[in-house]
Amino acid sequence: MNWTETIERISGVNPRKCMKCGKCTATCPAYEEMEYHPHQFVDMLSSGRVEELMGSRGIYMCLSCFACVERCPRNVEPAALIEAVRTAVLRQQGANHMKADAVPALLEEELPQQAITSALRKYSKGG
Amino acid sequence: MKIWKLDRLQDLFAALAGERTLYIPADVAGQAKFTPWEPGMEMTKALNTNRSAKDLFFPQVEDLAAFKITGRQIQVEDNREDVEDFVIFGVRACDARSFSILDKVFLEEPADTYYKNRRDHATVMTLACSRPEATCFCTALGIDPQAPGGDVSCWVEGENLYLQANTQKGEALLEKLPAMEEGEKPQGDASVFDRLPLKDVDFSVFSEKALLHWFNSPVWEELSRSCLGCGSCTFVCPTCQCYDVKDFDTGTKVKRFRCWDSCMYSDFTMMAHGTNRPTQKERFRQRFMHKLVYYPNNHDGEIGCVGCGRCLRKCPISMNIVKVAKALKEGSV
Amino acid sequence: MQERVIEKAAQLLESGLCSRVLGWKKGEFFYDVTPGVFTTAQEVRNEMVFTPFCGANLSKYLIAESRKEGKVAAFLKPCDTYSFVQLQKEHRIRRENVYAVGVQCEGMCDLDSLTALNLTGITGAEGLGENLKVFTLYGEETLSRKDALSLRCNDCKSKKLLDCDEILGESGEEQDSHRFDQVEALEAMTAEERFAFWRRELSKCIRCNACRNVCPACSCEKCVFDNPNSGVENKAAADPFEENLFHIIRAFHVAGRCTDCGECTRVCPQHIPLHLLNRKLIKDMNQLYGTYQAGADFETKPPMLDFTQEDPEPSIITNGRDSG
Amino acid sequence: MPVNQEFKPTIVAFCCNWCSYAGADLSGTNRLQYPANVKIIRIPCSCRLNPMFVLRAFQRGADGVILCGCHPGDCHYTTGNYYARRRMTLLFSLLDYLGIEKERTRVEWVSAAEGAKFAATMNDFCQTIYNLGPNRRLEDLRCKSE
Amino acid sequence: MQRIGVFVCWCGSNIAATVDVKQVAEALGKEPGVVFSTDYQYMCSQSGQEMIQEAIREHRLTGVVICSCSPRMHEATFRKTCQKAGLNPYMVEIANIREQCSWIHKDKITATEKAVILGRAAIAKVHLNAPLTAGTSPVVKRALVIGGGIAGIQTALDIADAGFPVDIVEKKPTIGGKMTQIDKTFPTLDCAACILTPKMVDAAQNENIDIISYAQVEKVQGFVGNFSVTIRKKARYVDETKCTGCGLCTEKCPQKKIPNEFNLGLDNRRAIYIPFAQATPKVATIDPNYCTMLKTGKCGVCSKVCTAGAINYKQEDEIITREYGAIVVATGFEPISMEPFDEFAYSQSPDVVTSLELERLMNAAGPTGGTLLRPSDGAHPHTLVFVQCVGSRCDGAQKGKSYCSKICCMYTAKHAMLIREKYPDTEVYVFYIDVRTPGKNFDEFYRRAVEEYGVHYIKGMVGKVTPQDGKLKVQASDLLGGRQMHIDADMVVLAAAIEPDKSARPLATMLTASMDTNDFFTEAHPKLRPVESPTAGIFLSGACQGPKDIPETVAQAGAAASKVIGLLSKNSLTCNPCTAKPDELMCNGCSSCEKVCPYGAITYVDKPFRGPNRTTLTRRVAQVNPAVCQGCGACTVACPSGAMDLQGFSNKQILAEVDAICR
Repeated sequence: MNWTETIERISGVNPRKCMKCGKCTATCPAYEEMEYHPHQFVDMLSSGRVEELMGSRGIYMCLSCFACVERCPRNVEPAALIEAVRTAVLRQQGANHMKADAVPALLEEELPQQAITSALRKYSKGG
Repeated sequence: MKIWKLDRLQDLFAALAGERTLYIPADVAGQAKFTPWEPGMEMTKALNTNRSAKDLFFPQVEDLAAFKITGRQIQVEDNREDVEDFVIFGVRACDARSFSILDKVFLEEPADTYYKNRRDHATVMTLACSRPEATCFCTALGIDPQAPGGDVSCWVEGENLYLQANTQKGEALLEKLPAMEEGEKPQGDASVFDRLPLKDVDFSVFSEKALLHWFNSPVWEELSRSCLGCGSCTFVCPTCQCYDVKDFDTGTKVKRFRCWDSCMYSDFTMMAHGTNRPTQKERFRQRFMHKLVYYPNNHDGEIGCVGCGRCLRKCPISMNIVKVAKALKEGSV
Repeated sequence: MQERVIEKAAQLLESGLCSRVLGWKKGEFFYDVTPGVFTTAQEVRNEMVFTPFCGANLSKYLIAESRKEGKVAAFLKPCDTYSFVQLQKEHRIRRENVYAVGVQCEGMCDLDSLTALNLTGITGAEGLGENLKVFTLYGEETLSRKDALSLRCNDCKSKKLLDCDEILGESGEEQDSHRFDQVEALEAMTAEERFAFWRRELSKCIRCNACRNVCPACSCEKCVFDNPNSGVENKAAADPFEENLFHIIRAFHVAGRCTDCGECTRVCPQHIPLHLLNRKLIKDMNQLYGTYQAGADFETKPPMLDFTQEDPEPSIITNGRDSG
Repeated sequence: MPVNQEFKPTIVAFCCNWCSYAGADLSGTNRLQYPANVKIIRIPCSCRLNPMFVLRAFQRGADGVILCGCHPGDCHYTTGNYYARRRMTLLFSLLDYLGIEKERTRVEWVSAAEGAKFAATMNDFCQTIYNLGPNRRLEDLRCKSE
Repeated sequence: MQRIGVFVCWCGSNIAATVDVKQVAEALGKEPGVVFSTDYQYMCSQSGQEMIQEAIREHRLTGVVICSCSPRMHEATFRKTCQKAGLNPYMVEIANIREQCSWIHKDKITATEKAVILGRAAIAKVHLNAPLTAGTSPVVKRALVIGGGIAGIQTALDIADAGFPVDIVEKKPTIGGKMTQIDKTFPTLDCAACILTPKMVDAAQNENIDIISYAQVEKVQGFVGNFSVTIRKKARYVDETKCTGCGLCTEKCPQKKIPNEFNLGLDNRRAIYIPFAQATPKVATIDPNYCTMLKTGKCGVCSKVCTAGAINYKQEDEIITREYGAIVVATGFEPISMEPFDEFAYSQSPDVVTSLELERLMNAAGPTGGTLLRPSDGAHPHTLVFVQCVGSRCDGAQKGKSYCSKICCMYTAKHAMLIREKYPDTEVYVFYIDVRTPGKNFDEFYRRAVEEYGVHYIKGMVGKVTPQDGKLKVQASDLLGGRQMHIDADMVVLAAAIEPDKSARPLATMLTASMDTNDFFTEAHPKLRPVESPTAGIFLSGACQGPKDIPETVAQAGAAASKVIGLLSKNSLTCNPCTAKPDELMCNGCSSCEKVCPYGAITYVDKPFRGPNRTTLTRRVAQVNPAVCQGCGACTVACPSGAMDLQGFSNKQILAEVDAICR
């Protein structure tokens, strides 16, 4: 499994568009919590260091506020990248955590169906 | 008179096509057309073909000669191919009459050898009409649709096809066919011909007055006004016989061919000084004057129209020889 | 409607507003109506008609008529008005010399559609409304006008009357027609099948030029096929290639200018579905460069005289579909 | 390039004077080979190509016709190739609609600096025409004799 | 029938090694119309050329085919050769048997065969060639400069110095442009006004220069050498010939609260105003949107105080139509709107300013008299943050511009340096993505800002600015330091991207000059013809063609001027004879050709023609102006009747080539 490719594909992020201005990092409200910062996510993707990123705690600190996406002058979308890295980590863990068959049992009146769908997407391997 | 069973018509075609090409009016791409017969090919249900039978003697395009150029040498090649005998079956009385009109043009000395060649090798089998179209007016021109002429005349009556040879060529053809029963054709009902709406169009007036009377008629201006100047009347007409001679440079040769032309076209008989019929009025007048006045003047009063009615059906704006003849007679539009 | 047309025409002449009227003149039969120019109200009352057989598009006559002295009144059906606008767009008609009277149209019939219903020996007909009573040498028959509609009127694109000085009846709406169905059916064939189809059709062509001469888009002073200096001049197709050539070039020359009035197919003595060539180009242009209807307005730039930087490459054709 | 003894295709390449003709020259300068079946006709701009010329080439025995012009946006006359692009798209579509093999026609944008692309394009196009075989559907038999 | 001579060149072994030149000459000698055919080692050599000339005379040749290298190489040479021998130069065709034959084929038989075919095609074409004569058109010896900024002024001065009259059309009441608003210039730090205003005065006093201020170009007709331009000179309600520029009216006008454009709205002006002290022409202008007299008919204060009697409330726009031989576009630039970048709080705090606003805040003639004060409270700022690349280098075009605005790095260094010099108690931070300083003494300048003036250059970007408690909270990244920074700033200065002036797009349409997607004018060639538009007779000066600093602008202005002078110094222009030509007898007047002509070379006239039967028909027919037509041929294909043909590449000629090749 080539994680770099997978992540590029899932996120749709093209790290080569980044001009390393750091505006994402400048704008990030969770900066202090992370060991890697938005511009570094992009840089690590382009230099093939995603597995380091996947092992980082910081990726769970991202609030998905999308400020970086909004401000990025090059439309690189670091937040989408992090989202993809998280998904990749789940897939890396191996077995499917959720199967389509299990969905009916999980349906609850209160639960938005969208949540189930996105959970299934996130917790299944193939994607 | 010989009798052939209609349900064995295909056998007759097979016999006719045995030694030569047989053309029958058949539907091709939805259009009735004289077509080389092949086993199984049926006659069209249409009264007449879309284009006239003249195509078989005077095709739309015909190679005349070629000039081969090698370096600075020019060599003339006569590519005339030997025409083989052929038979046309199912020619209606109108088209059959058109052959005699064309003959007077093409076979008069000096004869058009290309045309003559085909005429000589053809045997014409005509077919009498029993269900005319409303646009038919051959009877107004002295043609009997029930006595169609040609080398062999044919009639359909009941279950039978009756055949009668009119010429030696026709007899020779019938002799080669399998033996047939002899018999007389029962008299059919011809009353429909008396109900034809155009049966009384008067074509006799054109010989009564001087050529210039018709030429200078004030009606041409009005009649020609809506004419589009296309050639559809000319090209479906069985008696139109004008052609243009053209050269085509293939790169290695120049091929000289002739192709139908229409006096309705703006570039018809174009000369160095330009055209001598500058507006559609003159071109339009030429076509009808030719059929109604010039041709009869040159050929003992015979009108250059056979009343097939094709132009009545095909003109995009429904202008036609009947309207013209009537208007000319009345002197106004 | 016939009475209204005749009355309007007579009135326009009597009032002196127009010196000529362009309309339809009755013929020998009910169906052989000829376009004609009338100069007196009497002529109009005696000879003018507006029947279900007035299919001829009168717009092209205005090229010549509008250049003459005085004003000409023209009775135009919806599809005629599209040609009328398109010709003005090409500066071919002098609008100031034309009084355009739009006539509501319920679709036109033609002899071919009657023949297709196995009627022969048709001597006449009656009926200006929904039904048509047809007389033949062999009896009579009543049929619905709808069944006798000409091919093109079944695919009517619009009943809008454009740029008229006056309207008789009502200007309608653009129609939800299926005019591209046949084109799509052809596109779905393999290249061999299409080739066979078109060879069969185009080999019927006798180069009578009826399609060209009736076409309002083909209004050239001199057609390239009549011009010895054009390099493609020819009078008759001496080879199947020339059958193709004429129709390809013609379709191409009217591309973006053809209003899809259907006259070409109506007048073809050999019944070649020529409109399928024009419609193919219309369909392509609509799909590739945005919907465009020639003659619908005066402003929009025709697609063949326009471009965008994002236009698709020709490779979408040349490596697009399978060649079959 | 496979040599087919039987079939020697004729290929006409219309090249605009400013980009593609210069690109063809460059491929010559760099000695990049492409089949001699390709003959180039110089036109000022790709927009000079009349559909008539394409049809004429087929009539006279061409087996493939290719138009090369400046890349969109680089036209010497600023907009010519945009018109050419529309015209050729529609022409090719119409030919395809008539059942003519669409691979026989092509448009390729070749700049004055793309000698290699010119040669590669011609090699590829020739190969396509070899595979297609002779033009039968749009030929004029009169031009084929002798 | 032509008498054609064929000359096959060996080009040493370049052709002869793979093409059997003798065989080619022999084969082509047999072609119809060929009366002479030969081969030679180097046709382009002196003796080769003489051989051609001799053959022309001896064999009375009417056409010449040269089988040699690419026409791009020697077509001009051989045309000249033949012309000297009395043959029309356009009766020469080249068959390219080197680049497109001998050099790409290895097999001699194949290459020879192909060379013969290429030769035949050229012969086929020459058969149909017609002698062409290049026409001439006179040149109006006057130039128009559109835009009166430093680019326009410099161009006009240079043209005027060469002795040609030149008009400057400026849409504002005064010339001077953006440079008048700038305080100091990099990299020398001299005062902008000190170097610009003398030029403005020069322009005003130059006999050859006519400044048409407060005016706009309305319509452009004609072509290179012969433009006719309609200019609308807006009513300023002050007689320019009477106004002395004393300024009394501008002090007395009761309408005081009008945002002053010159100071970018940082202070106010009156309804009657002179934009700044050195305005040229120095005359007052009434702003009709605010003048009470013009709006209500009551007031008239200015008229009463004006001793020169220059006020004229009834003045109307004046339409001026003049002829020009050349037009220079110098419409300049403007900073983009900061609206899409609200993370920098530009709309929320007056203390966030653009760099151009900062120029005014530091200028002695500015609203603060040259003392840097915070716009919000007039306090002295201690911490300043500069943000680079605001709206420049953006992906796509949704928010900003894809290009680098080029001048920001340098002016920001200048600002930082000036502030640190004047107010040593300040901290100045510059957030940058890259610092781009190519240019003479530019990098040295930037290094001085860092090394001598202690400006904090931080690689990184500002993420957001939040106004809070009278401060601007700046959150930024320091990429090299690996930290997120939080600065409490007093002022934030945004280096806004620059874009072409809004008036450029409609002007381009009038001029039929092409533009890129960013609305910068396109040059005829990006490297070799940088100051000319592809449309002949239109020249480009300054930032209308792309972002530029002052030295570059002035250099380009001079270059444009020299091109104009080159053009105006000619009495007439020789046209390319390979132009489109309509056959009027076949023209339908449908306007198809006009719609595709990129040069506006086609017009229509109603013309009488002889009709049938001695009638006269008037028809609308196309006419091509050969001086404007560049010969692309787009019209020839758009024309449905084939009335339009291209000389030198006619339908027949191309078809003949096709035939010869496919034979």
